[in-house]
Amino acid sequence: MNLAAHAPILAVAVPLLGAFALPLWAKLRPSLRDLWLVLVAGATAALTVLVAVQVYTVGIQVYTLGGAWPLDTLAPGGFPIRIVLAVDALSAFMGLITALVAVVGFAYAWRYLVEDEGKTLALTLGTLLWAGMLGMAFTGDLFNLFVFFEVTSIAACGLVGYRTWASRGPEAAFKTMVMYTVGGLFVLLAIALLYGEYGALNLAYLARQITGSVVDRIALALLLGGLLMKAGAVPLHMWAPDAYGEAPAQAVILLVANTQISLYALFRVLFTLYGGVADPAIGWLVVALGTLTLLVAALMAVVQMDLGRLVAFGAVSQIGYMLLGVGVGLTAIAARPAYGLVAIQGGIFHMLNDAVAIGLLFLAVGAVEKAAGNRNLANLGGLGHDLTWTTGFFLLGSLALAGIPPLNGFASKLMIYQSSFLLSPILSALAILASILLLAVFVKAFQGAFLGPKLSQPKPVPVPMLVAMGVLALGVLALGLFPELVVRHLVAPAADALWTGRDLYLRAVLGR
Amino acid sequence: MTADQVKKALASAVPGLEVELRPRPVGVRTRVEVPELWAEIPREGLVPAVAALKAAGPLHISVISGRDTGEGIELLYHFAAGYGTPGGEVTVTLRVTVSKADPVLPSICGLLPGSETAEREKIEFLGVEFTGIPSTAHVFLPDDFPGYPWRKDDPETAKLVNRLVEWEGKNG
Amino acid sequence: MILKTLFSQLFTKPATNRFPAKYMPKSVLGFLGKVKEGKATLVPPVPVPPRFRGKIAYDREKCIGCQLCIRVCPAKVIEFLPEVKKIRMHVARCTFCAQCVDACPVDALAESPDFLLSDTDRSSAALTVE
Amino acid sequence: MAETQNVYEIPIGPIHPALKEPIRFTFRVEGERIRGVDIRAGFAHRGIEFMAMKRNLIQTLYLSERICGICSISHPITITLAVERAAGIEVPPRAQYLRVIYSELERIHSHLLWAGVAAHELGFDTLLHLTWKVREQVLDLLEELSGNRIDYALPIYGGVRRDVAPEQIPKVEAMVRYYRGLLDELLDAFLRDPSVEARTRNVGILTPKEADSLCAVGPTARASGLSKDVRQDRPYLVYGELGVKAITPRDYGLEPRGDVYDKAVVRLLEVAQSLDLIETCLYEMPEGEITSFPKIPALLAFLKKAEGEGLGWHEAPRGEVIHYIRLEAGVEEPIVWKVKAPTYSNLMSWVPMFRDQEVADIPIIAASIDPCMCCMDRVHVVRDGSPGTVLKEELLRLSRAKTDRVTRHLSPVPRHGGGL
Amino acid sequence: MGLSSFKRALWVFHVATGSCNGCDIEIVAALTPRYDVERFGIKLVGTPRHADVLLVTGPVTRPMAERLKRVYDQTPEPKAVVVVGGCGSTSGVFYDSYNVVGPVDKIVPVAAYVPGCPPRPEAIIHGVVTAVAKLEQLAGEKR
Amino acid sequence: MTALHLVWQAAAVLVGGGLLGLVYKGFDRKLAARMQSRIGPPLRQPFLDVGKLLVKESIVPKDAVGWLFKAMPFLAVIASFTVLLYLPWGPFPAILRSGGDAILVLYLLAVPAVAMALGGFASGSPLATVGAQREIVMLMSYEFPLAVAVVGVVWRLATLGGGPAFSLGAIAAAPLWTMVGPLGVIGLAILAACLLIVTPAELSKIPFDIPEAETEIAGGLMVEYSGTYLALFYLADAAKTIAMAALVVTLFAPYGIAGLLGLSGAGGQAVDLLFHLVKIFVVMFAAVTTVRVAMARLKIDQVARGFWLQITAVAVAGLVLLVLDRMVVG
Ligand code: SF4
Ligand code: SF4
Ligand code: SF4
Ligand code: SF4
Ligand code: SF4
Ligand code: SF4
Ligand code: SF4
Ligand code: SF4
Repeated sequence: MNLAAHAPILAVAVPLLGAFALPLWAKLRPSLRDLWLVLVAGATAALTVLVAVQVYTVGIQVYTLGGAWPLDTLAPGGFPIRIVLAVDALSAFMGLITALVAVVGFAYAWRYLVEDEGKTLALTLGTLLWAGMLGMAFTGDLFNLFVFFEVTSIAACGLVGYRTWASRGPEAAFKTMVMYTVGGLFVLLAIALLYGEYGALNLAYLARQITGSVVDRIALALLLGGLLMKAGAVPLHMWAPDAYGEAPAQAVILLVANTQISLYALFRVLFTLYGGVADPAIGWLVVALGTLTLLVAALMAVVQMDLGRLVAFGAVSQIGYMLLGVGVGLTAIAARPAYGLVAIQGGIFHMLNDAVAIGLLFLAVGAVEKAAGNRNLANLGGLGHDLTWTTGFFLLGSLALAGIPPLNGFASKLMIYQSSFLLSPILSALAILASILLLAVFVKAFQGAFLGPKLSQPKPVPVPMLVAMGVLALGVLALGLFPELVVRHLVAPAADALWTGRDLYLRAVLGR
Repeated sequence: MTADQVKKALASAVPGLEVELRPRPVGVRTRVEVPELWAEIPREGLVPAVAALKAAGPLHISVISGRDTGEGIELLYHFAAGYGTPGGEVTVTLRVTVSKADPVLPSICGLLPGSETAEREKIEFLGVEFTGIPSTAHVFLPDDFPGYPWRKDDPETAKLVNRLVEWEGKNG
Repeated sequence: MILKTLFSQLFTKPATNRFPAKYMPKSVLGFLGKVKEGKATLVPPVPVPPRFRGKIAYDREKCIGCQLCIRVCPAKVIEFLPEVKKIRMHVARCTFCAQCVDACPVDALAESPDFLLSDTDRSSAALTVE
Repeated sequence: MAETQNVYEIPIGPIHPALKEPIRFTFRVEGERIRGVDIRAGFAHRGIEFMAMKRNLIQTLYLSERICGICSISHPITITLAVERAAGIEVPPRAQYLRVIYSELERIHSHLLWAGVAAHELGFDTLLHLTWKVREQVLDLLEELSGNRIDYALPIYGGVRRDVAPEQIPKVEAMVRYYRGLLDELLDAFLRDPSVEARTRNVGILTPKEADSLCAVGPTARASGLSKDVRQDRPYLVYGELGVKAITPRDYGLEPRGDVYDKAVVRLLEVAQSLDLIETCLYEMPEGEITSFPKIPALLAFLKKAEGEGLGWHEAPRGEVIHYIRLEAGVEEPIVWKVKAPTYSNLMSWVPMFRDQEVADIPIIAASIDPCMCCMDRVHVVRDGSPGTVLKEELLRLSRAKTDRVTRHLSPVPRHGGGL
Repeated sequence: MGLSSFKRALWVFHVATGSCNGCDIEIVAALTPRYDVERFGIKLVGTPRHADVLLVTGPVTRPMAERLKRVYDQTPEPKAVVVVGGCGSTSGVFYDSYNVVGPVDKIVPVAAYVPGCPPRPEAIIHGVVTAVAKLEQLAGEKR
Repeated sequence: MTALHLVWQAAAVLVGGGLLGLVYKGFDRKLAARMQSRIGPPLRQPFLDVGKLLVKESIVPKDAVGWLFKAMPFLAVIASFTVLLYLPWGPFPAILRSGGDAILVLYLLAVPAVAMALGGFASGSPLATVGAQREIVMLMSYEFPLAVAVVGVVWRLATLGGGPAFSLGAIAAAPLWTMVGPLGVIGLAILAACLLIVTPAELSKIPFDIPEAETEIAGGLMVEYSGTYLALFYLADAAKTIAMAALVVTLFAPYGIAGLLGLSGAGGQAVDLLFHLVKIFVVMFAAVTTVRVAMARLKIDQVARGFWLQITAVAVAGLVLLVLDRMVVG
């Protein structure tokens, strides 16, 4: 069996199956569980990288499970479960993000989670979530997209709510569940509509067929709604701060990646599925939602007193930037491809930057909570005297998130500003404003927690947590210092995949 | 307000009170006499007297002076009755003496909130007490100041005095 | 409008008196040396009026040792020298009220226009009048 | 943060760069608003009344001058009035006029000084420079007349120590002319400047009722519309016949609000009033002696024999000064000397003035009564009594709350806007 | 650089330790147009941390003594104290008070005294110059 | 351009910019003094001040988070000097150029403010904390009008097809005033005015010196800084002043006069550079010196409200005019 050929499906299957085996190992011995996790995570990460390398060097990878050919799914009465994977540069890019986040998260969790507080469950759910995300990124058909969507939903809600002793955990999980379920229903409904119309679920096939009829539009609206809900875009963001606030830190960064995967799915739908019937109005809608998201979330961050919630709003705000970038691309790409492409690249690049920077922040918040015992800004202060590294990481993350050069946030935001202002100068002004607001908020929060006179003696932060944060911090610096390399080699192909690469994708899947 | 009005008010409040008028001539071309009233008043009479003064017209307390007479503590309440009447203010001084054994007076802050600083000052400098004063915190001296500087029988304050004259004692 | 005032002042001579020099010299001692040699000039302070109450001048010869000045001095400036029946003034203590001048029956004391009295030692010879 | 905000205490004082004496405020602050204040003076307390009990009256006179260098005429004049009353000394007419002239010169210098300091508290240093530049003129004249720029050593029991010599009269006239010419520019700079108005209007309000019940004096009371002025109400020297009228914002055509702005109005108009008084006195002043005791030994002997008690009062630039003195025969020292400075009366007016104001307004409100002590600029974190008890966390939290308030102000979303 | 720029950029912090305001207002007057000490690079600052020179006025009352000491300690080296006014130099008229513990040189080392009550602004300038001259002399001796 | 060449030029700009900043500070103080009828310090006073601060003891207070406290002055200096590298200098293009240098400059200008705020926070003193809070609120207040002004100009230029987007070089090369219609001219004028109002705020000068308000919080942010660290902030402020004024000039008055005078070659460049410096000086004099001597300090919420409501409205109005102009003129 050719590993490379099967890598896409293995990348999804290994964590999926690995996750289910985790509790069994844990029953025997926690250390065995940890070993197993290392194996699973290592294998998954390696597989993801392998897929990415293949995609970036060779081209789109198509894989069909349960059939010889993607379109077989059309054949009635065939094998009922048929998983079609179609991995292009964007999918691979997303896969890399999830791998990074998951590996860092697990490393962090090693000493962050407490054994008798559901550590096994958390790790299991995390692995499951990872699997779901990879599935969403790699899948080539709508129904599987929905299935993986649900997998991530369940895993995510579990992660938010498993700490039943935290009074607000289950509540937040419930809230999240409601939103996810509604989102899932939207998506399912859309799929049903499309299936009803075209009798197919394969993305590429549908993309060829799609006419832009009224039903198509309704389906699009439903997809938009469902995926935006999951991505946590304003005004459907209400679950996010609660969820981020209640889930353990390593899970939060997975949740963040999950919102990005949902965005990915949205972009897939918008460009690949509906690319042929693209309508600037949709682009404008995305732009408007993006601007709204980045601004409102930044403003809401201003009033937070809980460090976790504050960072959460920062995270929501970043979703806005991605939407803005890609939305501008969607609007402009037909008329002015050069700018459109920059915009899309900006949006996609920002996903990576966001994952790194906000991930760093969430991990730092987790460290604070671990060390000081709480996250309320009113009760924190002076941690910088002892937690030197965490202090530095939080500051670095804040500055990166706010887009202070030469950190990574700036690189991608700049691309977004540069392109969005052509659509309307006020857009970039607002985007800059939101960044500055975030900067102010984060600096304020930073001082509240870390500076000032020492209030109490915090516990030291375990080394593995510091290492995990250190990796992300290095990412912040590296991505900020050498954005060109990253854009050229990783982001540009991913962005191309959405627009210029659309035909390639269709042909790769459909064979013509 | 005229001196007579004030006198009447005082007399009605404290029956039998002797009020001395000490007219004060002022001016060069047109001499006028500014009325100054002085009265010695028992401490029970203080509050009624102030109330009567207040009822008679706008009342202002300038300050409370005080001294250690040896046997007791004498406080002088300096008021301006008819405050803010052009040319028509009457200066009223009420003299209250309390014994050192029982240096307690009623506070007049209830009637005249502006007297708080003056009363508080007397607490720290003369060691008297006021019943009903809103705050007894020191104004000028540290809270832990050991003595009462204006008392003659206060050894503590004298101990704090440094005679800062560098040449003294060097020569003759 | 204040801007008018400001701009007009921009173009008029400043109200500043340049005592003792326009700017701080590179070396104060050097500057003072130059002044002594006549190579530089010291800008005088704003002139004091005729009866300025500066350092008290003492005419030892006239003094009869009556100690009246000591009685009125509020600041314990004046020390009596009983052996010689003269006084010594510790100028650093002085409030320059010139009450001693008024009190002295024989005009042994007088106001002087001298007011640049700074010193690094408060009981230096310059600040002791005998 | 919840709406049930804690009330914090911030103590402020007592050292600060600009000028004046130290004092300490303890503010009770809720969020960003001041809810109450406690005031501690005494950092500059030198026990002057105590020291006086060990000094003869002439020495005491110069001690009184050093109660405060700004009112270095007011306190000496008041103590001389009290002693003269107690000892039964007549003051020659010319000396009475001269005392008025000196007092009014002091008022001019003091009010200009205040204007500059107030401007400085507002961060408007140019106005500080401008007013203090023109203030030099009156200081020059005072130096000319008294022999010193500050601490004039002019009043003496029984009269004054120095006359206005004929050759000095043109200088006085020149000064009066100078300030008359400048008055409009000064009013312009202070009262018609939008940035000054933005910082002073409706800030630190003292209502007439509060001013009355708290016994406020001087411009502080007059800015609230109370027509109170010792010179007008309780004549002394020759003020009775000079027809002094208390100045309120009404004289500027404004309904008094008792805010900082009104206090500036009153003080600036009083400069003009003082100019008029000086001019009148200069021309009406009769020739004659300037003191009833030209010889100091005679004065000392007389005072030693004197017996009695007396009050002296005076409208200092900041308001009513009153001294009580008691003399006994055969004793050179005063038996009792009680000094009441205007700030003493105005201290309590701060309480309503600070209430519900913002922390940023503290300096200008404190300065508005022209205190002789106002160390608010250094936030001094000391709990009552025990210097050094650090309450920094509280202050930190407070300042955070402040930012929150300001930003919340800006933010269109309610707090906890994230609820489902 | 050293002393040469140090003395031409003196930043001063004013500490009132129970003065009568006389000296304090003359210090402010020294800043204003007639005297304008900014000519010499002298600047009044709001915190002892920025200060090179402490201008101390007043006879040092009991509560201010400890604070004066603290301000002195907070001031970074090199620094100099200039006492403005007779009462700060010697306690002046306040020589027998229960609340005065001065004069200033009892609490912190003093580089120059400016007698006067209050000294004219020019005398204050002269005082600062005297302090500078003293520094120069010391530096010269060291060399 | 060789790397060596680049280094040489960068060094020239950095050193020149720093010196120039101090010289301008000297002028600022001198002229302010003259307006206040004083002689004022000698022009070289800022140099003396910095020299003095460098020989002073640099204290790190007990309550401070030491490394942050020490690092922030350096960050402020680096950021404000980096701005200088991205600005065109009259006839000479910027040393560093990249597509988005206008935005980069916007951000870099915010960095010293953030550094100061962080330094203030890190010093652990309540006064500094209050000052830093105020600095942050200020930053939030003025940044939007600033962004609108810069973005507006850049956008209009891009719509007219001038050069790469967000490039200061392109803006400097193509003064907009003559390219837009009458509406555009009004819009530009409004944006220029907004930028002039933002300038003193960005530089924390009166009436916006709230974070340092000496009479309120005794130096605020800077209370605990001394010696070398203070000198670094001082330098950063000097460089930032230049940078801000140069930004205004570049955006709104990038004209040279060599052409008018019929000069070319090295002489023309020299004249233009000089003229550029003069323009910077004029901006600084108008927006910083004059304003700071003619106004009282405002309160933080007055400033916040003013910028968020009035100034933002005005700036947006200017932008709208530019947009309208685009519709009319194309
Ligand atoms: S001038 Fe005054 S203080 Fe000085 S010695 Fe004479 S009496 Fe004493
Ligand atoms: S008063 Fe005159 S004569 Fe008498 S001791 Fe003094 S100086 Fe000598
Ligand atoms: S006047 Fe009275 S209260 Fe004031 S300092 Fe002197 S003794 Fe103290
Ligand atoms: S405020 Fe005035 S009266 Fe009170 S201590 Fe100071 S100088 Fe004396
Ligand atoms: S009111 Fe103030 S300035 Fe006037 S004498 Fe009293 S303490 Fe001095
Ligand atoms: S109150 Fe302010 S101005 Fe007055 S002495 Fe204190 S610090 Fe200085
Ligand atoms: S330590 Fe206290 S007394 Fe000293 S300057 Fe600071 S705030 Fe003032
Ligand atoms: S030296 Fe004189 S003027 Fe100066 S503070 Fe002391 S008493 Fe006042």
